[in-house]
Amino acid sequence: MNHTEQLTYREAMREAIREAMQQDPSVFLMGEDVGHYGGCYAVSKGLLQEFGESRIVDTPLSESGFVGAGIGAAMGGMRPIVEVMTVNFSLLALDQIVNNAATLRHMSGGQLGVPLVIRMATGSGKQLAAQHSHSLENWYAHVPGIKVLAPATIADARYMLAMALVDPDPVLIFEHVMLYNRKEAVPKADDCPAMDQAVVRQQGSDITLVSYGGSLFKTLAAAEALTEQKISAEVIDLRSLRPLDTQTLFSSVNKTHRLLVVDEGWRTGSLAGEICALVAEHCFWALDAPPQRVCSQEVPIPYPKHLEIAATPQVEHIVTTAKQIVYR
Amino acid sequence: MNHTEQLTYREAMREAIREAMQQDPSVFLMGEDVGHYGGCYAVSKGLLQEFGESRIVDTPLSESGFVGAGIGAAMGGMRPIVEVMTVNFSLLALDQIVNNAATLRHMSGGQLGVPLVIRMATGSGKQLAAQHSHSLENWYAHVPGIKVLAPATIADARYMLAMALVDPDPVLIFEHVMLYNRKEAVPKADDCPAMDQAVVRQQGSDITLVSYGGSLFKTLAAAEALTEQKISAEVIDLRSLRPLDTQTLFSSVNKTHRLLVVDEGWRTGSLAGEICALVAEHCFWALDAPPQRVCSQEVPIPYPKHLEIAATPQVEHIVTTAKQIVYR
Amino acid sequence: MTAANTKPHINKTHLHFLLKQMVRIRRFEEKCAELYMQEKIRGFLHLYIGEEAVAVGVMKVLQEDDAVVATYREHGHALAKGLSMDEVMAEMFGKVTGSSRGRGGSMHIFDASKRFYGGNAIVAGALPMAVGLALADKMQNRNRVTVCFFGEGAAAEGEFHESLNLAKLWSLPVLFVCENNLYAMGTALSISESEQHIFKKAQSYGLAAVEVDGMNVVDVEAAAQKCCTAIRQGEGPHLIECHTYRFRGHSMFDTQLYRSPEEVSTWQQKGPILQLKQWLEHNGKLDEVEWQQIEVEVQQEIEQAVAFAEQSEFEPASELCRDVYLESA
Amino acid sequence: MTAANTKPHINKTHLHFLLKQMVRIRRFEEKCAELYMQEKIRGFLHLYIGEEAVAVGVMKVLQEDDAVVATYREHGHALAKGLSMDEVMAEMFGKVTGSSRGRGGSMHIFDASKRFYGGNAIVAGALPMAVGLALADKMQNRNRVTVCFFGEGAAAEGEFHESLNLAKLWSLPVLFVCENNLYAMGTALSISESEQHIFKKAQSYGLAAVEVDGMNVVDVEAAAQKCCTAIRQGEGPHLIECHTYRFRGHSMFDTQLYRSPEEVSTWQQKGPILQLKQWLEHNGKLDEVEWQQIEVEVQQEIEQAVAFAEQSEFEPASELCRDVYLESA
Ligand SMILES: Cc1ncc(C[n+]2csc(CCOP(=O)(O)OP(=O)(O)O)c2C)c(N)n1
Ligand SMILES: Cc1ncc(C[n+]2csc(CCOP(=O)(O)OP(=O)(O)O)c2C)c(N)n1
Ligand SMILES: [Mg+2]
Ligand SMILES: [Mg+2]
Repeated sequence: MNHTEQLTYREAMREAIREAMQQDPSVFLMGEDVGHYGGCYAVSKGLLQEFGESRIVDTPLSESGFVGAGIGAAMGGMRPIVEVMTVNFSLLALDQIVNNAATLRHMSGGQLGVPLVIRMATGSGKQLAAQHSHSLENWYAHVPGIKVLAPATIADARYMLAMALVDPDPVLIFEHVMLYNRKEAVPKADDCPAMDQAVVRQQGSDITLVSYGGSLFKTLAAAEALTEQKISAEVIDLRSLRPLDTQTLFSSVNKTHRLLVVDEGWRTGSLAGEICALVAEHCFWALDAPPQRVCSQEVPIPYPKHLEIAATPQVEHIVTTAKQIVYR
Repeated sequence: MNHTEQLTYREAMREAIREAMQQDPSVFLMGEDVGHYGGCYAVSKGLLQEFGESRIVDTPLSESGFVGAGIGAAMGGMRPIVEVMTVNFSLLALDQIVNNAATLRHMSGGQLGVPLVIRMATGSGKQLAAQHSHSLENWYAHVPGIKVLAPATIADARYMLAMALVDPDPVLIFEHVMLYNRKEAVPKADDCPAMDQAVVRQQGSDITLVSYGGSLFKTLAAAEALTEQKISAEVIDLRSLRPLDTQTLFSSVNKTHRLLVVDEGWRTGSLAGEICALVAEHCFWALDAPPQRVCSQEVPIPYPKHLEIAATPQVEHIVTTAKQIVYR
Repeated sequence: MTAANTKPHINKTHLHFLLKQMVRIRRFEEKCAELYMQEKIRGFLHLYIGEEAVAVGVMKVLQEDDAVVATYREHGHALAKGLSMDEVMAEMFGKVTGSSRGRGGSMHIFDASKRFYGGNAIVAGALPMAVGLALADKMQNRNRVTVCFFGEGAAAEGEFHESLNLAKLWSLPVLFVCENNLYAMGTALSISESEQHIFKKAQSYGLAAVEVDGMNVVDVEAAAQKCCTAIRQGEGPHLIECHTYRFRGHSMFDTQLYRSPEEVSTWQQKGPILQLKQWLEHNGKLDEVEWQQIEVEVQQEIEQAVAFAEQSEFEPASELCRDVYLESA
Repeated sequence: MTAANTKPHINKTHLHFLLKQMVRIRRFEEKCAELYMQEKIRGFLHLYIGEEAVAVGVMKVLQEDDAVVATYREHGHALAKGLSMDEVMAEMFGKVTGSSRGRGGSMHIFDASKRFYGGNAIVAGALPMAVGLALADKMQNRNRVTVCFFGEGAAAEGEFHESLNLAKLWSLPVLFVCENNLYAMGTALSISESEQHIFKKAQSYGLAAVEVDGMNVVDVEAAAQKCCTAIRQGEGPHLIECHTYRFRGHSMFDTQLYRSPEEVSTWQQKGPILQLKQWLEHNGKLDEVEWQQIEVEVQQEIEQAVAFAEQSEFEPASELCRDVYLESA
């Protein structure tokens, strides 16, 4: 692959899987419709033909069963990539993730490890309504024993998987459904920061905007709009939701003295709340205004476009809230 | 029942169930071992003998199945109280709670309602180790469409269930395992505040300590220790984790100018974080010190007593942290 | 099962009714596919085309107060259960006049007054709900049936297992109807179930179960009739496995890499509408005029529904947060 | 199953070994109950007393590198799989010398070197893990068996269903062993399963399954032998339902309101140790001296284990957070 070529997020993810499978025979992909269907979001399209049924494994509809099987296979020396089609269905596998994957190393006194990668699509934007539009990354970020990534850029889609596979512990990767069609040039692998580092996507001095995943580009767009209004916003892409790179976060807030967090999760108990709390705890004296957040409305996401838009963070909310913070 | 008699939390809960069943034939109790065994924590002991198998229903081990059946039964005109033995096992029923119970009213355009009460034990302290010591109230408090209660006092154990059963929407009740043996005199029902109100359990002026459920009494003990050290702490018992009574919270912080939240959940993404974020957003200018929290260490809870103690909030952490906040 | 002793009394009116119901569903969904292309309908759209005999056959034997619980592929069930096509179409458009105020769309059609409980988009997630509805009936001594439709793919989920056990254990009035269309999205039954006869699974719960040609509406009706009668007589839950096939992709996004056009067309030959129509014609019970009349009536109903949907309003965004709880209404 | 063609070759040494293993487990647990009263052991303690024949019979046919996945009632399995009694006892005490550094206690005994994968306290939660361990073996062309023990109560959980399907679908080398002791906590099998023969449920997955007298260690061994041989020959997963009974309460908190003392004592007459001991005595294969020798040796092993546990240190609280991730070690 030529590193300057343009790839979609989907293709970048596929390249990442393909590369991992080529390099390590113990890597395999397992999940609902990853094979014959080509992946619910077409990420794994063509991989069945390339690697065969023994390594691209279509599973029955049984999320708890195959996620648990992934845990066992990881303990047995394999390097499974388990695709749980979307975060909405991952609720059925939560017991396996929280009670098994996250606990086994500690609970066994360090004897066991679960080097498992679980990928899932997340977020709203495709008018899929209440049961198919969750953003529950915050729940997973709450659990010690697992790591949680949210690649937003094409580069991260391309390179974070490899880092997750090297990691000896369970890593969850959240892929926002609205990102799959984004296209960008892919930089060299060496230019990709470690998976647990937040990245300043835009430098600024008046306010820190923190985001991740699907909300990142809305936040960047808002930052651009703010620039036009002479507000210099620094944009941080968290990338890793657990662990959190608080250093990058705190340095930025200590510089800008203002914070706005953008997160598609419901407001109460959102990851955005955690970021605000951390900053309030650690950068209190540096803050010139209350830390704020733009989140989803506290409502099951409805089907019609205008209501879906009304329910979730949009560029104008970010801009308006940022202005309020800066001008207060 | 004589209202001045002393009851344990367990007995108060049992009285509440008994009363509800006597008053309304559509109320029934369903869950694992609620009948013949007498309830995992003996809450329902004797109720099978009193009400019979048709109303005290032992279920097979199938959390998703019987919680979902509770949802259907509630839609069908019954008033089920579903006991999910502990929050640890509720992970297996999360899909039913989040994707069905919480969404049906909104998603159906207001046609359907799920007047269901789900009770579960929560928390650590009994040396039950990693898979049996979760405090995941924050997860549930994140979800629009459900309400979440955490009765801490005997009075609340005695009266909140009735309020939950009157509510037309799904209500989850968390009972901390370390509370079941506490004993107290039971006041009159009329003295019990509405289920969505936070209560100031101790008045104070120097710092607001916020807590709920199992941590409340540690917080009250800490407040007492602080009084001896001439620090006047106000203690708020949240009681309702969703919705949050922010008015009581904000008034207190606006008076004391300092906040410490005590929560047995893991720190990152805890409900304590949400409270800190809310206060930082809404009471920023009133705060004289960074809002802080005492939470559990980010580790699966271990079995040995000394490690379980080290992992979870204790009175001395609360006292030390409160002093740091007040004296900084 | 022989025709003689189990098939319902078949007369022309009866068969014409079944035919027309299937045609209503077929044409409605063809229109939906068109409207999807025009971006009037969005989100996931799962067409039932090819499987109409199942919903129509089962619904024929239900009484008004029997309950139906279905999946995200539920337009057919909604129409067959008696929901107005106007409201169903408006729901697809996301309009406030839709059966769920437009908030659910294609996957979440509800009508409490018709006892139509969705429209459920988590595979197998509605089976426990059906058990609960039936439990409420039993506890309140109401002699009603709750019918729960689901795909063969759902049978692999733990909730299938838990629900069948509960239903039988408590002897509840539920009819489980498995729509075995051979695929769960792109995953063939042969690679998802070690035992591919879903009705045989019912045996592990002691449940009475049968399989039936799901392309033959009369067979489906007969089986449903038998089961519902037994259920109403207190014989507890039953299961029917209907062998059927979806002629279209899983949803509008499906490129159907997992099956051949030949396979699809073989099944199309056995299509439920085609089959019944040919049988009626062959037996002199349907002439061209009658057929055209059905088509025309259905066409009119659909045009009316589209017009209704088009003319309806969207729910104002200011009402976004109502109905999260009852109080907020 | 007749004794003639399936029972393993039985000689005195072999039977004495089985007897001693069962006595080790029995006496170990009796000691644990005592230590619980003394508050040396805390948390939940689930005794296996009465069910020893299952773990001992199955483990006898395993090879060293076969894997075992068990429940929270796993002391017997741990000892039979070859974990040192010292480490198991230290684990019960929560000491750092315990098999899981004391962090797991009674419910979470692990030994990676012995391929003993717990010690899992979520009912049915370890079945998928067993499937995965076997999947890894199959993918890496290793001819090993993974044995997964669980109670009859676990069979109602969705994970039982999903795991059996996956195991058979992928033809994995797993032996599922259902310890049917008739109760899940206080819930009798008769009120929790509509089909009470667990082994019959295996048919819905096309799995080979048998039932066996779980109080007869030789029968258990024979069944396990047969199944493991088939599994090693590539015949895929098998299930054994062992009819057994726990003589003690579910855990130390159980007041046993749900069963009568008479029922318990009836089963105690069929106790696995009693049964084998009497048979051996009756057939002149065990005399009082030999029996006493077993008891004395076991007694010594237990005393040594208790001393080891008593003398061991607790893990310092400063190490609380190590092993959450590998890096933090
Ligand atoms: C729990 C869950 N997992 C995955 C999905 C995604 N999904 C939607 S429909 C479907 C296939 C279901 O197949 P089947 O039950 O046979 O019904 P059919 O669509 O064939 O009617 C899948 C995998 C989902 N909605 N819910
Ligand atoms: C998912 C889950 N639900 C409930 C419990 C509480 N619980 C622990 S053991 C048990 C009974 C299990 O019975 P069975 O599977 O027959 O095993 P046994 O204890 O009889 O060996 C229950 C209900 C649990 N640990 N996990
Ligand atoms: Mg299907
Ligand atoms: Mg049992």
